[in-house]
Amino acid sequence: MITAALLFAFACFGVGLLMCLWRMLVGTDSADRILALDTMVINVIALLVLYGILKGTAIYFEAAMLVAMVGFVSTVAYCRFVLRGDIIE
Amino acid sequence: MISRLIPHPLLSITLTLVWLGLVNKVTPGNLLLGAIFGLVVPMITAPYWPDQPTLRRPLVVVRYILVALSDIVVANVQVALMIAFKPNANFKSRWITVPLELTSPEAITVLAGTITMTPGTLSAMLSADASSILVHCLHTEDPEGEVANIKQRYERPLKEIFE
Amino acid sequence: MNHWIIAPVVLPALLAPVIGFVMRHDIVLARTASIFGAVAMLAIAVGLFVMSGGDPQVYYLGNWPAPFGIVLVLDRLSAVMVLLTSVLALIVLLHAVATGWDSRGRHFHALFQFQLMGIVGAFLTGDIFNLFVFFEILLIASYGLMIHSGGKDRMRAGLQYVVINLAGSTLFLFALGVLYATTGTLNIADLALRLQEIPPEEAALVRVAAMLLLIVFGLKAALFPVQFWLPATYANAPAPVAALFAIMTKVGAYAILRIHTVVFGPGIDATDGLVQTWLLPAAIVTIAIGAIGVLGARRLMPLIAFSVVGSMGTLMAAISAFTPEATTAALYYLVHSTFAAAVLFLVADLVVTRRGRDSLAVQPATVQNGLFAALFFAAAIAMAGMPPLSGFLGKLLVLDALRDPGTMVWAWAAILLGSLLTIVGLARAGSQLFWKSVSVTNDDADEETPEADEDPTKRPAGATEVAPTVVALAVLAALTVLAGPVSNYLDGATEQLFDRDGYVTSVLGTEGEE
Amino acid sequence: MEIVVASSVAALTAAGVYLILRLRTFATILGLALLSYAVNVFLFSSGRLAIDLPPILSKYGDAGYTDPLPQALVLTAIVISFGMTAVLVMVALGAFVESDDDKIDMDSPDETEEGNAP
Amino acid sequence: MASVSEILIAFFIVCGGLFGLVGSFGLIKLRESMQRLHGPTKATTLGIGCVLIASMLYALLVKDTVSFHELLITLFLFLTAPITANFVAKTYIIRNIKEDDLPGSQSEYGWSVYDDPPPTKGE
Amino acid sequence: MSVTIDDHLLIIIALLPFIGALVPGIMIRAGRNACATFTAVPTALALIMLLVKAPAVMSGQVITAEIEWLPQLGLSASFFLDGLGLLFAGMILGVGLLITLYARFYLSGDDPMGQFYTFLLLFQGAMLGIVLSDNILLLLIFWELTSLSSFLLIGYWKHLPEGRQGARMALAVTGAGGLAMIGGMLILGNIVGSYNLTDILKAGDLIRASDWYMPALILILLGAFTKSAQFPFHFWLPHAMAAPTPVSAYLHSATMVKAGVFLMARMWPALAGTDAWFYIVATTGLVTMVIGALIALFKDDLKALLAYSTVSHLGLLTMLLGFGTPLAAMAAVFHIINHLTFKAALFMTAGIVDHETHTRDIKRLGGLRKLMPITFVIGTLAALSMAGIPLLNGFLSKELMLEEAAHTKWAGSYYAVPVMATIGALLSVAYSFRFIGHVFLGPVRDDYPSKPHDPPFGLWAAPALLVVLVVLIGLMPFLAEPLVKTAAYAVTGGDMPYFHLKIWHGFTPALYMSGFATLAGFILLLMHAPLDRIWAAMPRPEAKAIFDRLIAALVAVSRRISEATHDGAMSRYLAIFVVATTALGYLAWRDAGMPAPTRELLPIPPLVFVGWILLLAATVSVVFLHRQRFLALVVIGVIGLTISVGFVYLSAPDLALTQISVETVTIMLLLLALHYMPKSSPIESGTGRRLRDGVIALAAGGGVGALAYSFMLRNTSTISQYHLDNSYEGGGGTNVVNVILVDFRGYDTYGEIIVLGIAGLIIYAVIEALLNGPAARKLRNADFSADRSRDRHPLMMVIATRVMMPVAFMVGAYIFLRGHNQPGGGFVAGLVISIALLMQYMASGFAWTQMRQRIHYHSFIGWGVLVAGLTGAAAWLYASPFLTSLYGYVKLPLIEKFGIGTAFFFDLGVFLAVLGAVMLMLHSLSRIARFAGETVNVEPMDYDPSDHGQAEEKEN
Ligand code: NA
Ligand code: NA
Repeated sequence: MITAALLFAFACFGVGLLMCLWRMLVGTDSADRILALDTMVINVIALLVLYGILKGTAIYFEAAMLVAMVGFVSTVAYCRFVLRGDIIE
Repeated sequence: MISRLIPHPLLSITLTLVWLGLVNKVTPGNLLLGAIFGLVVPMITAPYWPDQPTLRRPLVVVRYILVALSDIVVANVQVALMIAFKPNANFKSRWITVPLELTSPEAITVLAGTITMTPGTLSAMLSADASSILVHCLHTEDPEGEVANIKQRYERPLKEIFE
Repeated sequence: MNHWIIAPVVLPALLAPVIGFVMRHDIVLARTASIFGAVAMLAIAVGLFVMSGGDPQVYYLGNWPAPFGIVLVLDRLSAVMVLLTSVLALIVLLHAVATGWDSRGRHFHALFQFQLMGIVGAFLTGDIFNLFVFFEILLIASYGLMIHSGGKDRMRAGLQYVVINLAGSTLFLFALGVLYATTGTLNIADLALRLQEIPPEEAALVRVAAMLLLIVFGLKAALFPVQFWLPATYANAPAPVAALFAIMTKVGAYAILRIHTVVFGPGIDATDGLVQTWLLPAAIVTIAIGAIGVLGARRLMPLIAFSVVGSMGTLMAAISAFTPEATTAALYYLVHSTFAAAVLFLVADLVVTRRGRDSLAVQPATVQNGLFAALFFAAAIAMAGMPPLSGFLGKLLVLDALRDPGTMVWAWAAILLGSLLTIVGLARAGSQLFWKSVSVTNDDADEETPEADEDPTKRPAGATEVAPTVVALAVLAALTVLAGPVSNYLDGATEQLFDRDGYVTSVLGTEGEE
Repeated sequence: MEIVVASSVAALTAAGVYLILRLRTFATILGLALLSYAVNVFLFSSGRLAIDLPPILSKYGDAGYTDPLPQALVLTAIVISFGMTAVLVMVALGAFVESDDDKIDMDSPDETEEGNAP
Repeated sequence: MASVSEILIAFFIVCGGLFGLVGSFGLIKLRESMQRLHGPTKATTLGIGCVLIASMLYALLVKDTVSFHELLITLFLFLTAPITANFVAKTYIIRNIKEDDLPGSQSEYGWSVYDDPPPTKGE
Repeated sequence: MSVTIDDHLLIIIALLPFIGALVPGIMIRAGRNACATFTAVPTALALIMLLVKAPAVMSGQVITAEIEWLPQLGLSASFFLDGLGLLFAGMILGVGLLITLYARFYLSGDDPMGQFYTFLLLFQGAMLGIVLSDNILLLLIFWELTSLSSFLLIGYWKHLPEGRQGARMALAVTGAGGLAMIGGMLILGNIVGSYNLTDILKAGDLIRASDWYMPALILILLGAFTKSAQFPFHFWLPHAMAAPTPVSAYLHSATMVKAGVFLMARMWPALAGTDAWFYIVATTGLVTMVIGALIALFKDDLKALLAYSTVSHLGLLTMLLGFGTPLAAMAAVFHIINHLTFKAALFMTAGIVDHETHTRDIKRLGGLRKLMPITFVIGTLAALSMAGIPLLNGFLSKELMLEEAAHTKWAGSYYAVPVMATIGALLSVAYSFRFIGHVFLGPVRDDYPSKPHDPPFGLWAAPALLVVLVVLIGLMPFLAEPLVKTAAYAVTGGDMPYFHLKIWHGFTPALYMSGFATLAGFILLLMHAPLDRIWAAMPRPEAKAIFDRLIAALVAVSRRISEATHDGAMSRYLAIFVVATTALGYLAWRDAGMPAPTRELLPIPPLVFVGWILLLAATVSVVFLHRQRFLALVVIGVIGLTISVGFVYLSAPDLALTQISVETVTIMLLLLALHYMPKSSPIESGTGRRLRDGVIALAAGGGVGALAYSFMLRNTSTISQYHLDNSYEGGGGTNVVNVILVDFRGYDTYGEIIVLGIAGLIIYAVIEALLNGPAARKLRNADFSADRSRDRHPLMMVIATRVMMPVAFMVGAYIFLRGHNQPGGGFVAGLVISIALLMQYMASGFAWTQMRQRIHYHSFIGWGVLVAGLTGAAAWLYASPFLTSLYGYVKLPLIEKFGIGTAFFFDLGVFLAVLGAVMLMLHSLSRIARFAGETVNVEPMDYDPSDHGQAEEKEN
């Protein structure tokens, strides 16, 4: 049952990733693309956690956490670039 | 002296808990190591958090968290349903301005964060003097009601907690 | 285990951070430490050279047995390369210090030491992935030295240098991927062992790896068709750096010698004849490119750079035979051409500093015209392979060794015609720089710069500035006079290089602790 | 799975090569970044592919593991290429600032025989 | 025969998947960039929340261990999501919306992307 | 055969000039006489030693001496002295002495005399080396040395363009010949199996029978012909006359140009005696003789006249050697001596005339007989000898030549050679008479550029002595006979018929030819004026112009080729690189097969398919979006993310962690740099080019993909089972990847952090160079303020960071500590901490953050590299190799036991270096921003609505 639920969730987040990709490719604004990337990051975190459940291991946890961290930092950096040009000032 | 060694007691406790969360195992050794890091890291980062606010009224804090969490759950369901099923033409999105009484940067941040996480609202930016928040509503029929709701439901407890 | 083997790597690796990070505000201290390092390196290199007489000596890093850990291998070939590097380095370093080049930008000495570390490490390693790592060290240090003191042209040429080498490094990794995927090992001796077991009909992937590696090393060695980067890089690099770079191209040549002899060399069915087919034609075109470039050069630094290309072509032609005799010739020529190129760049530096630019256009004679003319003449003789300096012997050795009737005519024609064009080109340049300048008087130059002693172009070169060049020439002379003993030693190195079983036994033998 | 990895490497390589053949340094940097991805995956795949067999030794002796060595090599390669990229970016920036131009090609050789200052 | 704990875990997993899907769906469905911002920052956050709860429950109920490092990721996301949204919104606004099209700030200073902050006493 | 005796005196003779050459250059301050003396001393010494050896040689002995030099090559410093060598060595040293004397008076006070004598001695040594070498490789060395030293001597008067050009031309032509000769000599050595001249001379039959005979012959003759100025390589010689006259007399009449003749004579036993030899050598000589003489007749420059006459006489010698008969060889030897005497005297005479009248133009001379009687006598006797007038030595050898010519059949014709030889002799008579008539005879003129009179004794002594020899030999040929015979004996290898040198041979064809030539030559001279006008009007190829044009064209073509190919077009270089790699890779692959696949393919779950689409779509988008640079960077983020997740899926968690954090930092760096660069790229390449690049790219990509696919289908046994087996026991960690990194292959990692450290140094240095160089002004004037957001340090970000950064520090510490056993380690930890600091920098700005820390990132890198290095070196303390790890378990009260080892310190080094390098990069980039005039914040956030911020300000 859990496996079935996991498969369903994989499908959901997988389709979600494709939707993000669509937004990323279509645009129209930089903000949309940054948002699409950020959403992808979140979907990926979910997928990593789900994969950990599927495999019954905690080994992918760090990856999920690190993705969360760098996802945030890079989103901010992208936005700062559009907003200010210089991301560190 | 103590404030020098333990500049942010609350942060130290949080970090110790974070450590335990990271190693995901509560053992005396990990507790000790977590406590050491909980003391050392704030010492390193203290210069970057020059004036930590003191939190008053822990009960209010707890109540605020519970309210916010339940709002988040409910709001998320609502928004999810709207996104999934509501035709785009029916969305009545608009900007609203929420004037602030809060002056603590931490409080303002928590408020803005809460606004973003809860029903159909998203805090887009502050005014240059941080005296008001620009909020985007995904769908609202009653902008004034939204403003009043935010001020009453979130800003007031935050004022109690931080100021 | 002989701990001295790692010393030439560790010494600069420990010294460089101290120079770069502790002494970064004190040029005198940095110079002292750097010269100390270079001298110590030379002493170690001499020591290793003396020790390298017997079987290859293996240093098991981390005390892990081969092929599982990384090993260093000290044999005659690596000893000679390390010695060559350290002699050249000391000469170049003294020149850079005497001429003040080292203080025209930041971190010269730290980068210089790291550069030495990378080069020496590449010569000593017995592991092909580690070879990649040390290639990267020497490359990145060379990027820093190349753009030392900045400036428009140097930056742009430096950019190209970085880009082409990054592409090369990528290719190196592709090749290593294929190699590991097909052999499952990284140790050079172990690779040699496993290559022997691959039958030709299953060798497609290994052959690709061998070919890709050839291109990677060829890129470093400025072999056609991947030589394009060299002229602009060397011409725009600070002259002492260009002189040091004389050894950089040799790293590529060394790698071909090592890998394509020990691993893919004669007697390996899987890659039989693969490299030879392509190396000689490429070398011949390289010679032509170098010679044509020398003849057509408008400026001194590119001219020298092209002469380096030509000399690499000759070296590669010798290597391409993959016979012990030709390899000895190649090694002799390698040593010679390293110093020849270096000394030309050093002389060029003295001259260009006085002339104020590296154009070959006629302008009034500088101070010490006769001295510079003599130095240039000697250096040019060396580079062109004219007697009495070692270039002629090197050329004879190479020609003599390339006796395969099928290819002899082409190789000889290329080398001899290349020499001719180089001679003509160098003679033109020398005549423009030192002879024609005598017939031009400088009437307006004096008026422009009243304070002549402030002007670097008016300042005669002191003994310390000229001494490194003279020493380099003396090395070339010694190489000529002692050609017999030198070749004798190199014969030994070649013999070891071609003794695959001996190498494999030394490295994979029972010495490592289990 | 293998075809997925191989085709990804192919696509990244092709894109990387196409970009390094452009005329501006920025495209070249992007191209080299893509090539670096490609080669990392390529090198990684030289240890063959394995699902859920990370080379972290478990307490139970019979567990299978994927080949750890290529992973270590890729890590080294990643770090090195990071350093290289950083230098490349700086040199590109330096070249741009010095010459007001971020073309990767040099200006055509001077016809005037003017020389470079030392 | 599924146990209660399995059903519970499966429920959270399915919820997580649904919220995640809706959040991403918002990205392609909604017409305006500002509207699209609502989807990911809310729905996805809850989506991840459910997944993380499922993970904790799984550890607790199936593997009989206590796992709470999922809370760290939750903490992380709850802290960062508003900031991200804030930045993306500003990124959109500065490129696409004129100051006059927004409601006033009800203060002598305008919105922060358009107006310099008050001078600080330090300056 | 001859007896050989070992005598090391020979080596001293050969080396004396070189040793002596060091002296004059230094001695010049001691004065001109001292200089000349110190030049004469080694020459005289060598000559004396030679004379000491002469009797032995004359008695048929061969003196040899050998020092081993480069046995691997077959090159040894071996010398031998036989008759031929004795003759030439004597000439070289004897004339050398005379020239030394002559030059002392000839050169003016302004000329650097020390330099001159040094070059002269170098040349003398080289020349002596040629004639004494018993090893053809050694001979080649000296051969090339003569080219070099003559280059210096011809170009001695640097201020004269003729001198410079003449020197370069001589070097180019003789250098080319020399290189050809190298080839020829090496072939000879190859055929014979030895480079020893004695061996080669004995192996004539073997050589002539070899398939490689023709190439060797042609190559060697190219060397000889260029050196001896044979047609069509004759043209360099007259231009070499720009040299000071002593040089011309020495090199271009007496010695160097004879080197070619010497070589032909030397190689005679090995190479001569075939039809090829005859037709090539004799014909070339004949043609050269006639053409040289013809041109000489119409030259108005005294030295040019003599130069072309020399060409003609060299042709004569060549022709004689080409005949291939012993008698002809003997005639050649005799004429070598005779030509030396009269031609050197003539050059010196010309030099005296030039010296005195300040002109060498025959048209401006005449009538000097009365003004310079001594010179007149010397010149006239020498010229008459050159014309072949009886009782002078020139007559004797000319008769021998004509005699030989009369008997020589050429391509079936009995007349070709005799007729041509007679014409040559005739022309020779004409220009010789012209030298006498138009310079010395006729009326005294009043328009000489300088008033001439006989020079001091020092100047005319040398030519006078030579003319004495001319007359002596002419009258008493038997005096020269022993030397001639010994030398000829050496040339022919002992194959000599009985013969005597004498004045009267009876009425032979040679006498008739000679008589006719003398008469006709005289008549020709009488008709010189009208003929000269015809000659002047006649179109004829000007060799120098052709040569100059040739060289100029060569230079121009070379320049075009090398500038067109090395024009800095990086994109083309890279295209060539990629195409070559792909093509060669394909060719390497094509010629061999592959074993059958041995692996089962892994399945492709749908989610992997999604990731694949993500990756491909993002990759393609980067290609199409790359001109919008920022967007390309955003899309690249997708690629990095997908690959990281792929690594997780494919059992490489460490890789995933590293990849994602490196990629983030890289994007930060790119964003920082992009700030100063154009935000978009223009379209610069046309469709065709893009198509071409696309094809190249697809080929390369396809190739790489195919490679990866084909090895993934097959298994290989790898060494890594050892790492899995020994990681825990031997390395003390369960994360095998990390144990490999810090232990098994810690040396790689050590190198890797050094790369990072160097990167930090370079970036710092580049920024320093930029900020202190000319570009600094551009930066200072850059305007970045256009439509930027007004909030620089938003309050919310600052507050979030205050919590996030400590948490991120914890994460970093966690990842660092567990790396040895679980995914993580020093590198990722360093990046995580960097990212945490980066967050702080983005929130509150660089300046504010930097004010609050006292850390120099320089020292971080330094410490990192040092800590790692010292950890490695610590192994020496317990006598283990570099980087040997030690670990153990520690048990503390209250805490479960934990492992600690050297790997920890090594990883700490990695951590520090990474952190330092990344932060130094960011720091450096931000320096540009502050330099470019961006405001520096003193507050953590734009505006703090509470009082706290200001309160803190007051405290400070
Ligand atoms: Na590594
Ligand atoms: Na690690």
